[in-house]
Amino acid sequence: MIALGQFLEVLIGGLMSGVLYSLVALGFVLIFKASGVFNFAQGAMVLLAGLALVRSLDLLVANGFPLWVAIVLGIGFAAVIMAITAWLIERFVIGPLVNQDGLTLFMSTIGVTFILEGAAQMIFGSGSYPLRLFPTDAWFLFDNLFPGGILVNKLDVWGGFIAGILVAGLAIFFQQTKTGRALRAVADDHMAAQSVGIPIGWIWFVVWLVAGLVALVAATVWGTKLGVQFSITFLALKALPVLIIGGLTSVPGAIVGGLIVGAGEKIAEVFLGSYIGGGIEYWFAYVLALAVLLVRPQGLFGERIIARV
Amino acid sequence: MLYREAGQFKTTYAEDMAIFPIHQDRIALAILLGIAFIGVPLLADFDIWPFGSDYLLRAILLPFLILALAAIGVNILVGYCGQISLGSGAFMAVGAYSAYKLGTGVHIPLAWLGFAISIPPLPVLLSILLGGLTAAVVGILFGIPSLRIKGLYLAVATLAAQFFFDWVFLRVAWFTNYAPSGSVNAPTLDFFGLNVGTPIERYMLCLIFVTVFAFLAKNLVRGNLGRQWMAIRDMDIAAELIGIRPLYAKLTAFAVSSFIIGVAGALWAFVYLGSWEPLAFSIERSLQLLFMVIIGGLGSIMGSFIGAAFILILPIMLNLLPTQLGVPLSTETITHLEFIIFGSLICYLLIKEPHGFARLISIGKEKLRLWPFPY
Amino acid sequence: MRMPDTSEILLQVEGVSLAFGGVKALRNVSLDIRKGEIRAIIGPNGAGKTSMLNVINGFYHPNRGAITFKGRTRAQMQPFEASRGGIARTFQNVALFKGMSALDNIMAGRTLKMRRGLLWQMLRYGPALAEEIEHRHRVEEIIDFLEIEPIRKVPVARLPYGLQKRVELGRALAMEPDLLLLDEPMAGMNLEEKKDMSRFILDVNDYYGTTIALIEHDMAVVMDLSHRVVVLDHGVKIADGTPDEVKKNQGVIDAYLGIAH
Amino acid sequence: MALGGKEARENKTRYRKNGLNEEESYMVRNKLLLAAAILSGGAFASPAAAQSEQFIPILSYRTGAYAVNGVPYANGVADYYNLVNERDGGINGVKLLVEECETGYATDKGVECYERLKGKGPTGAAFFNPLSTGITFALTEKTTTDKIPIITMGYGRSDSKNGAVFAYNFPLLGTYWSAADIAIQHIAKELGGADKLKGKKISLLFHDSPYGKEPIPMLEVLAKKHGFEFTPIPVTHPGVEQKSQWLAIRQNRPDYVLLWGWGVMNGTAVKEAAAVAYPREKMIGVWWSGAEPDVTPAGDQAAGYKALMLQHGAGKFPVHADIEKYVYAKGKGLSEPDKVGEVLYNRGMVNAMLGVEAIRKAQEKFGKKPLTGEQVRWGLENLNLSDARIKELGFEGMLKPIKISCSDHEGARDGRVQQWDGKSWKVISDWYTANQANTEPLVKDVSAKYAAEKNIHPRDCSKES
Repeated sequence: MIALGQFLEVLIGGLMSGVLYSLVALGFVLIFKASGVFNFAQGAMVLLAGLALVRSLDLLVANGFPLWVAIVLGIGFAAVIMAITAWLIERFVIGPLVNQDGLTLFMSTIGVTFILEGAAQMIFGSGSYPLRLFPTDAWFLFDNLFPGGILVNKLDVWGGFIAGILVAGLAIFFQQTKTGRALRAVADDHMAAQSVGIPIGWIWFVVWLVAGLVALVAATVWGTKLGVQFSITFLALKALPVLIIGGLTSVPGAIVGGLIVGAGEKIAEVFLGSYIGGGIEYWFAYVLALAVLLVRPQGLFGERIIARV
Repeated sequence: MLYREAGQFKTTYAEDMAIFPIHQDRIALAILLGIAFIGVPLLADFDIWPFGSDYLLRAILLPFLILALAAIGVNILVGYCGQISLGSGAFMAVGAYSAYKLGTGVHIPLAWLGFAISIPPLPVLLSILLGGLTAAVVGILFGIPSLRIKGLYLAVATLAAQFFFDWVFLRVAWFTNYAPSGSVNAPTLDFFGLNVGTPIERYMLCLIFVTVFAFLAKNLVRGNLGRQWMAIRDMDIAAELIGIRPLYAKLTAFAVSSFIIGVAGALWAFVYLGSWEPLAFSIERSLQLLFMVIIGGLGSIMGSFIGAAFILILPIMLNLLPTQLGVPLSTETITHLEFIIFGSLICYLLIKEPHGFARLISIGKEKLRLWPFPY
Repeated sequence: MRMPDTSEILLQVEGVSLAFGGVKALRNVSLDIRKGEIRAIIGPNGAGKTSMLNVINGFYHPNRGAITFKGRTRAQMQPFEASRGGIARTFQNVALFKGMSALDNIMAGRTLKMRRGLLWQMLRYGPALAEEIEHRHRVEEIIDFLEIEPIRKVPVARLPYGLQKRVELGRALAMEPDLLLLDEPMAGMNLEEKKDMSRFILDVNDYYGTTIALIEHDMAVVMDLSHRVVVLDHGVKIADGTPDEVKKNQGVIDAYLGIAH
Repeated sequence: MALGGKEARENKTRYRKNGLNEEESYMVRNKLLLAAAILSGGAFASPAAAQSEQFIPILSYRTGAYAVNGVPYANGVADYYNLVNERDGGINGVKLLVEECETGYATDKGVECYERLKGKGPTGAAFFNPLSTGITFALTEKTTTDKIPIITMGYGRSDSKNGAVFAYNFPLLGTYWSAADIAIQHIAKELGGADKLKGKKISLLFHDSPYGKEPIPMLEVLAKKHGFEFTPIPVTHPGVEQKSQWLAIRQNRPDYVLLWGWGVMNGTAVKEAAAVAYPREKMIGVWWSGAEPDVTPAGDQAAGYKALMLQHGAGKFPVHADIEKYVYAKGKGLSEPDKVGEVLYNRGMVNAMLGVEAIRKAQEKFGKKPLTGEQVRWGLENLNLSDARIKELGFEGMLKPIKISCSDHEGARDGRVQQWDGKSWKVISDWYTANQANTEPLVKDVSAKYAAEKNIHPRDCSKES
């Protein structure tokens, strides 16, 4: 039974870390859906949000605020920072670049990445700042069935829980609110939306803000996992295969993609890695994504591309 | 009045199809090549400023030339054929490591077949070119998905190549001749008995490579194959219906591009770094190259040079500027500022001229042609 | 107007049906195109005209039916087969290569005729240069013919619509096709431009003997230019014959007047 | 710098009197000159004022993924040079001129920094200290050509211990091979004897780069010798995701896990270990995985985690009093004051001190003036710090005597083990000395291979003075 127990453990662990990737991937999807921008800066936004949160939190606690007040104020502060960032990006980068092709927009977000990384570290510091919002120890389930039990990290469970709330929240936002509906209209057709009087600049600001808030949520989880520090930006690269497996435009796709990538790469690493030298999860997700795209060039949940003449 | 083509009549199509049909452009190019091939070595030989130290040669010109070569390769694929690739770093690595293996001797023991494949160490020039060829083969392999996957999806898919090869050269000890650290040293740069060692020799070597390849690439892109690539880029469906085979066009673009990038990778490893590890060809390198072709100008050989110069030199200048001006800033702040300013300039340029410096120059030329009239 | 010399059939489409999901674009349509004629395909919007051209040059693959081209029958065409076999095409919404000059666009049409490999092209010397010049001569003839000499080096994206259509025709002509498919060659043109384009079409048919199949909305033009007309409506062929025959066909009149069926 | 602010400003005032045109032309020229000067880097350097200064470059990384560890180290280095200038007025009156260059832990930027700084000052750079194994590999050949020593204290190429082949490399105080040997010695001691190693499982969780790979051949040798089962487990740069590695460890249950990490990888490893309930007491980090930033993010979960010490640990010693008095009291310190005395800060100081002492040694032979890299190399090779001298320098308790020679560029190979108790590092072991019988064959072997590859004829060390 050891083998089965271990397999289940790796599978569960993989699915859970996949959800954590999805948290980052969700931000990508939102922005791509609404403005066709492939936002490379999502990782840098997670860093910025995390740094704003953890630094204000530390400052408030040091000044004698009770922890819960500090957390509320800290999150509020970070949200304001993300709003300012969203406004600046919309106003000075994405707005002026409207109607450029995807590659140019993509490269501009790499430019934004540089700016955010520089600015975030200049303002908030370039150290490693511990953040402890969630428990990080583990449960050992079914230890009567499997020797040692099946390990489940509490942080992962929190991550999954938060991702669930986030997806539900986004669904409500898109379906029920006026802004959300306007957003979907913009996503379908910029020009048409503009012609019926939807203020496109405002909508894009909202999208970047929402993506910024998703980044903040991701930062609370990942910051607890890693400490808030520069390396958090590398998550962007972890989220990319999740994104294209799921399809660039699909919120559920981001979650499913995350699950596939997480489970796939952990299982591959643990059970195949040792035979070929280890470290294969470094590329496994990408090769998996490539394989998926060969079968479905638009990702699992992406909109089908129909060629016309 | 300097830049006028009036009065320059072409009497044959051959003349009209020359690489620089306008007289003034030819003069400018001749001057540039003169400076590069004769001026720089002379100045460096007599230690005349700014060549008093090796810095300009070794830390600016050498990487500039090699990255410009790589940028030409990337431009063929991305700029001319429209296939976005984020895997250029990997193709550089393939070029570098295959050249390294060929330059130090290949030995593949095939014990179960009862024999071994042994190739003695090849001359450096040959191993660099064969390194490029290996990169071309790998490029073709990773280009096959482009027949189905398009645009940004393809871009992310090419990252598979990037990460896979990062891993291969880290993990498969055979490629590094079982060096304990995984860091390898280039063989001696011996070209037909001539040992290329000093900075100026290295510069000349790279200059020759870049000039030859730029010339060949320019010929390709203005010939039939180049038109096929651009046709695929601009409208692949229409291209297919006029008899262009997407398979052939895309895969030749991948092959030629990867070949040039592979050669650049081998030069980067052998001539610039001398000793390297896979991190030298990481995703950052791929993004840097992509920046070069976009800022320089997609679909322009000259743009590759301008882009390489801009992306390579700008951060160094930004980093040096405060010290030179005597502004008291900490290294940390300077670097953060460098990031912010670099990022802002990138965004500014993309907004101001999404088609890159090459377009700016052609607009400039047009204005010059009309000068002194505004239109 | 010159009538085609032969009644030899160049292309025959038999019982072709094409569906996208639930939408039936073509239903059991048969038609033939004779060598040397100008054949028009007309019909109201959504009749399946463009789909028919797409089937002929292999961009769409029909669900049923057969296509006979130059004596060979197959269930479907492949784009490369079509282009190699001498079918050229222009598009409803100009499908030029926007980043290239007019000259390069037309030169691209010569792709199939150019033989020199990568290495020769890289050197652009000897045979490669000779080939390039030879084809440039041919292309310049077409440029002269279409009267677009002044714009040959202009990127096509900067050209007005009418000229773009002309360049596109030039690109198709550069393929020296046996069968030229024109999808609304005169859409969006003013009278002057339409006259020019009509002249070009007739001249092509006259001088080069190229067989032409065209889709057009302007009835006057269609009736003047074409030898035979086929009428499609909702994916079904409702009439086929000379312009005069078609004009009198009750079904056609109904279809154009929008009478329910 | 020739175009230093003051000179330029004076010129400007002079021109201003002559009206606007010249002002403008001056501006244009100035801009051009500035651009050229920046491009030519050091070419313009060394105005008269700096004639009597010894130039020392610092290659640091205060940004990027490894800044967390790079910052305290760079602060320690810079503060110590500052101390030498402030307290002693330089080395025998020769002031130190220091310039930092940010490498971001990237090899190509490191090479650029090297080229930028190697020619500065009246005599060029005294030595380089890149704090990156990757950059060390890339610079090794260049520094030999340029005759500038490269000090890699506690890191770099392990084979460069052999000074006969690597004349310009100085992996002072201990290479990774020494570190591996010390770690295994400590494990043997905990187990109650080297014979107890037989059949044990020891895993190495390493940063997948030249840095992390260096100890592998040594550990393989030791595994064969002692009969333990050795498993290397790579973690990809930068090491944010280690779940699968730790799930594998949980199933494999190795008796010990050696940690060869840097930056975020260290803290993540400790946290993941806690998550899979792997006992932290059974984890031993190398001396680059044993500083405060590596354990504080994990909080209480890190308690029990052990790491090697590159001789010194955290804490304040007599020299720190001087630093506070001469540097921080004058507001010239770079670090946050409460971080003075942290492990990596102290390591930076030790590193800077050894360089300074090497220059002092070289001055004995070449005179009290700025020295070239080649001369400093001699000083390094003949560096001999006794207990008494170490005490004099205020490093007593941080360092044991060190004596460098042509055949031994390491100079000392001693280490201890420390343990994190949740609040601070506590020394828990006696001194170990790496067993040269284990390391030396590998050093000979690998350095000979390098010499053959590069056509280097090893020096005959018996003939070196």
